[in-house]
Amino acid sequence: MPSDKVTTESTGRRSVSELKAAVEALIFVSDEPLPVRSIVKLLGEEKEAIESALEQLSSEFSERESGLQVREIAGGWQMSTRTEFHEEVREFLKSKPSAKLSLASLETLAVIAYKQPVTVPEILEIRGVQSASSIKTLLDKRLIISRGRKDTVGKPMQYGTSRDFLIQFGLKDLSELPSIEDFEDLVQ
Amino acid sequence: MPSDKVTTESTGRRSVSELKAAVEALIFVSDEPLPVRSIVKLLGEEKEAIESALEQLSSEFSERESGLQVREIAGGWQMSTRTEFHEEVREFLKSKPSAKLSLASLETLAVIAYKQPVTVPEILEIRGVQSASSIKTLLDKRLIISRGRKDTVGKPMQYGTSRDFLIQFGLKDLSELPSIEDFEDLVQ
Amino acid sequence: MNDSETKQLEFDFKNVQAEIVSESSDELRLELGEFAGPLDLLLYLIRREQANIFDIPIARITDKYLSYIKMMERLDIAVAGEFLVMAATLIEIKSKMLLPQEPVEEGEEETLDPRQELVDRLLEHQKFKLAAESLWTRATVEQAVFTRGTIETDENNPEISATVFDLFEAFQKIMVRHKEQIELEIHREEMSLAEMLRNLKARLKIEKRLNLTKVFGEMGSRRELILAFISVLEIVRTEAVALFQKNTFEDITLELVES
Repeated sequence: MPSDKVTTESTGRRSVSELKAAVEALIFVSDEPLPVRSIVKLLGEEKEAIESALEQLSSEFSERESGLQVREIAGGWQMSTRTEFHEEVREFLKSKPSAKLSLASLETLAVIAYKQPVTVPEILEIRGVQSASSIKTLLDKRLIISRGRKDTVGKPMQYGTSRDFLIQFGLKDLSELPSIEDFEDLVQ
Repeated sequence: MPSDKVTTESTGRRSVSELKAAVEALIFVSDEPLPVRSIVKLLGEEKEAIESALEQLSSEFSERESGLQVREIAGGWQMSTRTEFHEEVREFLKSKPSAKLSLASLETLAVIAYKQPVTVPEILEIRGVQSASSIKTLLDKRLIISRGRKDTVGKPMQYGTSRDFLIQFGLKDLSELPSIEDFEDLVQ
Repeated sequence: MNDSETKQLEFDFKNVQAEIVSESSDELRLELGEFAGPLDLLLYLIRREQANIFDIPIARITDKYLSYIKMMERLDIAVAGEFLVMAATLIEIKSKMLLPQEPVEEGEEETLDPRQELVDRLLEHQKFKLAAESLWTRATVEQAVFTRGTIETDENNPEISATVFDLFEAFQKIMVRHKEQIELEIHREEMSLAEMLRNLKARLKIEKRLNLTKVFGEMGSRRELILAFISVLEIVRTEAVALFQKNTFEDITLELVES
């Protein structure tokens, strides 16, 4: 851990190590992935200093083989357990792996994720089947949200993925999804 | 941090460093201070090994001047922010995004959004409960605004949704609110 | 078709096709769910016939497809409209393929293969099936990650962060409630409020404690339910009683306070 001995004082009131600790405390208490801009606003430090504190914190957690990890997800930073300990944690929380989505819903979600904003008829075109109940399920699970209406006949509602989608699928942002073209090579 | 290089293997299946990480993950996910005996039962390791892992974890957190602390409290072990950062943490908790609404406020907002302009007696009529405090909340959060007085007995104030409402709910205009038609296909 | 939602994704993705199970040589069972649409059935048939997706033997595949649909009808499975639309498409392509190819003249564009559009759709569909697979993998990994438990500083708040759909749902619920109330006013009959109030007061005297969830559950009609509710409010207002609720969403108990 050479980090905080080498780097110089942050631009704000806090030393690098203080800043790291403050950031750690905030990420810990936050229920949701915490965006950098919220931390900037809250601590009144430079964005760069905070980003560097976050990066350092994250690599320190992984270097010391902690049971926890600090990572960027859904446009914010989050502290969570590492996957290695899922058995112990699951047993402790007595949680079953949460109900997974049906194949139909997953397919519908994939179409929405890659084609957003997308309307119900457009989803039908790709999937070849009505997807109403899947869309309802995805809305209920807050994985998708409405994205306004499309300016065509009937002004159909358009759908896109939500922030919860990013969180549940462990994505920093949509650009982290493999490109749909990558799947082309795999198709026969 | 001499800890895990010097100490010997734990008695159980896990190495000291694995045990420490597992214990860290468990304390992290626990809602309440976690008693040693629960950890013993869960991990199937010796009580002494677990106690020593906890002690080590705790001193490591304080040695590296983390924003968090691991300590024994109320008969169990708990992870929490260090008191040094209580100001930042308190401020953060206060500053939480204002898009959160109680169910009562959400209902009131729904009535206003779909029935605007609407008066307090009309909202009472529809919701069946007094909505005064919800209306105050919604006004405070600038989600609704007054829309002048209705020309009936008592000239009650009428309310409608604000521009902030559109922004917070990601709507271009009110016509983008979901309608019954959007759901006809989705409901069953 | 709602059943497909409850079927959990616990099987090997790679082997998933439209669930067509052969029970004997000619008796086949076709399980229909949202997943097994006409495109899935086509892909299955193409694979089974070991045909090339870029050069589909359209006559053979069409015959197979139609025989599946006939079989579904024979087994009294309601054939979804999409399957029939696809059947029509296949027949159309097949007939186009039978037309003699006009010789391609110099400088003239080659006529489009009648199968092209279908092939494009199949390829597109397959891409998304693979995308769904990769999402599934991601979700599985993420399910092994946990965030911290609730902490003291977090007042366990009843607040929810809302979307337009929550708004819509809230509105719909109110409207349903509202409608029921109006209907009630129209059907004013039978038991009066005074009677209900008397009944409940008497019961409270004897039982000392009333589980309101239970009491409300006993009510035969919405009207009675509302009367009971109003009566309880009246009792709370006028009698020496207290309302108890241990936890949010738990049953509420009405208790006589000894004076």
